[in-house]
Amino acid sequence: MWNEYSVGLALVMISAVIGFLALLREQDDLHRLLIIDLVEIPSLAIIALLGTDLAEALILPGLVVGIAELLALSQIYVTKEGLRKRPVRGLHIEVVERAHAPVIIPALLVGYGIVLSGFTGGAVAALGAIFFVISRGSTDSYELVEMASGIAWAAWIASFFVFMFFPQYWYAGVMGAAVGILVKVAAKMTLVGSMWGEAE
Amino acid sequence: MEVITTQEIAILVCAAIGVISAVRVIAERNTMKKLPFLNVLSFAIAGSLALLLPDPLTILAAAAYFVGTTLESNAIASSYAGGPKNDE
Amino acid sequence: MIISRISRFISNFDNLLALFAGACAVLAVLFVLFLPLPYSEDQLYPKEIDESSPLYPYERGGTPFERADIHVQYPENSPFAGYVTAYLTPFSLALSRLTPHAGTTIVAHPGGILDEILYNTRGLDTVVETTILFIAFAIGSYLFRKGS
Amino acid sequence: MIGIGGQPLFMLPFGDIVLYFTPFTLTLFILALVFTVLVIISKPERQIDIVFGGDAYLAKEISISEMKFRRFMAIACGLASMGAMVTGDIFDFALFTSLVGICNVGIVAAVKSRHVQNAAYQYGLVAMSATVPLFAGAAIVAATTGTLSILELALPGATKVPLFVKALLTLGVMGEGMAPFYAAKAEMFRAPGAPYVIMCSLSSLLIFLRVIEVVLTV
Amino acid sequence: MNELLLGAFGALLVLGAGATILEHDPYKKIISLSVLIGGAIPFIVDRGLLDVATAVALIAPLSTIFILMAVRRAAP
Amino acid sequence: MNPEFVLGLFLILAGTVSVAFPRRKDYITRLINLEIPAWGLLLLMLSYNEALALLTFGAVTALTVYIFVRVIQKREGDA
Repeated sequence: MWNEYSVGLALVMISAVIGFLALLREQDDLHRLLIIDLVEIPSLAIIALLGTDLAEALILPGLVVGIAELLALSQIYVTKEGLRKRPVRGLHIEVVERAHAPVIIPALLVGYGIVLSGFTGGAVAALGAIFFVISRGSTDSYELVEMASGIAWAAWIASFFVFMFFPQYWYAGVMGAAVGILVKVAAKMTLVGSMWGEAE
Repeated sequence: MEVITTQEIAILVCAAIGVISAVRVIAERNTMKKLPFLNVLSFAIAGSLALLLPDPLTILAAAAYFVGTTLESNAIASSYAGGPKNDE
Repeated sequence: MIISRISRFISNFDNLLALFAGACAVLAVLFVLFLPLPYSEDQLYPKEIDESSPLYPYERGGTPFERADIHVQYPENSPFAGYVTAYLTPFSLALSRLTPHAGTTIVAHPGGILDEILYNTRGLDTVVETTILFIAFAIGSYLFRKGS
Repeated sequence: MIGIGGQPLFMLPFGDIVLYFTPFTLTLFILALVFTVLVIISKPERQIDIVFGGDAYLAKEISISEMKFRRFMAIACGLASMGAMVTGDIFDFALFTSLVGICNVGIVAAVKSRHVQNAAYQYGLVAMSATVPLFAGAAIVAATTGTLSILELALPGATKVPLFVKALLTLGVMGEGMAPFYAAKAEMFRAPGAPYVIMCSLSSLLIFLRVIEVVLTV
Repeated sequence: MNELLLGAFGALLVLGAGATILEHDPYKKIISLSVLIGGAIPFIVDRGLLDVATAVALIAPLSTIFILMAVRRAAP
Repeated sequence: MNPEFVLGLFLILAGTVSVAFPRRKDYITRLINLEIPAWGLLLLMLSYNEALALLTFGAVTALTVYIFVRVIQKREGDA
């Protein structure tokens, strides 16, 4: 009866208990946010213990939900503590600023992300774009990127309806969904990068 | 005792160097003196990566790992050397 | 009175998170005590690993533009399930001939079992989940630009 | 199908996720729909502070953008509760519930008062930690029974979901639907915009009623 | 992967994790963390997931560099 | 139970303890310690061959670190 699943579940649940106990004792608001990011890991691990393809299809939404809520809450924290006007130092490391690495690595990551497409590609491409943005100064095409993300979202919804109501055109659905989600996730996460400093 | 091929000897040597350098990294108390051992570690790991699977793509993975750790340790060194001074 | 103390404790919303975390911790401890759980062998979307395939670890059978056999919950609701799983774009086909170690890149490229699950058979999950991202980003962006 | 929901009247299949309308879920769905329409057409209330001890009163100035944003969040919250009412899949229900949670945070967080924003932050923390028991519960349901569909789980011969997994799901929904606790603090209602704040309470009530149905059915 | 190699890379993982937990100084913690990463990447390569290994090996340093941006502020 | 599974669970447990009750309680310590359970989860996913989830998790963890760094800089920066 004590198969691999139950052993893993027991240990992961114990680590969730430890995380929740720390959350119980913590008073500082930012520490609380860090610990909540910690307790997300046991929940993802419980999904991963499922071990089928379905597990993977459940992990991806779980990951995106986690980072989305974290994004909203961190901005609420900054607003609530009145820290919006505070300047934030960028990256001042000579190796990163002067060398070619900040150009090559983002180029590789963005290219690879476009090849991957879907959620994974969106996250990888956004990581590359953020690294480029913070090592080379900020962008100012805020509205444009936001609009691209909105159009991509509409493309994804259209592909969903293609899958549901015209399943014989599944090929168009796959292509639309892959490109739509790629652009959407990448654009949203890149905007996080341009939100680094303060509003204009 | 099964026969050990040359390639296995090479990879075992790489892994042993990796473990020794990891111990040295952790035992060293001075942050700046840790970094050379970290470089040795990443050499050893990249070498054993390249020997683990005989495939052209493995070389790419090992190269990516080596580039990544070099960038990382350079960033640590530069940040450690220049970081606190800029604040004054 | 104990009730008024409880209500005062609850009405201070700094304490509610501690209350909820305590409840979660207690429930998780009880959960650990009531293990082990049986693992059902009859799973949806099972995976079998074929290490020799160039699509490893995502070899799920089928040839492009033919239907692959996957175990979905309601086969009658998605009559074209299986086509996306088997599909390989020209790029991924070339990649699979080039090297046997790039299965993840191939499956992440359009077509493949995860695209089948995420876009076709369980597409509503993905709709909700991108909506969560959209809403959360709308909150962050609104506060960033127009906050107090 | 036996259960407090009654026989499904009709189903709307989206692949593996089947939306089903029983008399119970249909009632809740119509409730959410009516309230969403109400939010769309209603004009937000204008809050008036009466200066104590005198005749003067002043209407609080609320910016148009704040009202628009809160209305948008309230509509999204209504749509999310409509989805949560009728979905027939446990993981999908968990996702809809967390969407309700984040929309409630949005409704509250747009108010430009530090106290209200602190409440929104604390509630957001609870909502975020509530995703842990929700998703964990859904994953354990899939592992122990091999399916996520509520309709399959409700069949007489199906494997029963363990009791503690049901408790995990309920606890998660309680965490996401904790907004009324925060609204109970008078400060929240003093924040202007009545129909939007009531949307918080209504959606919490609805998802709570729905999770009771789910837990009793599976 | 044979037992000796497994022991070596497992030792790297455990040593790195232990040192990361026990150190006080943020720089020393980050250096120990890269020992941990060095122990983890061979496991991915050994499974034959070479594209994933390449991507993870490129992503992990970015995460460290992001942390370094915050460490600068905390340094005395 | 393959070695990745055991090592991953060990890292998750050890990392969780180290984040929950760190030696020095400040933001940076917790942020760095958060990487340990993240690598543990990565190994756990690897033991089930969930390569795509692993790749996404790596990228999303780096983005998470970025978001936290921004907030911590604002919190600890001088006014």
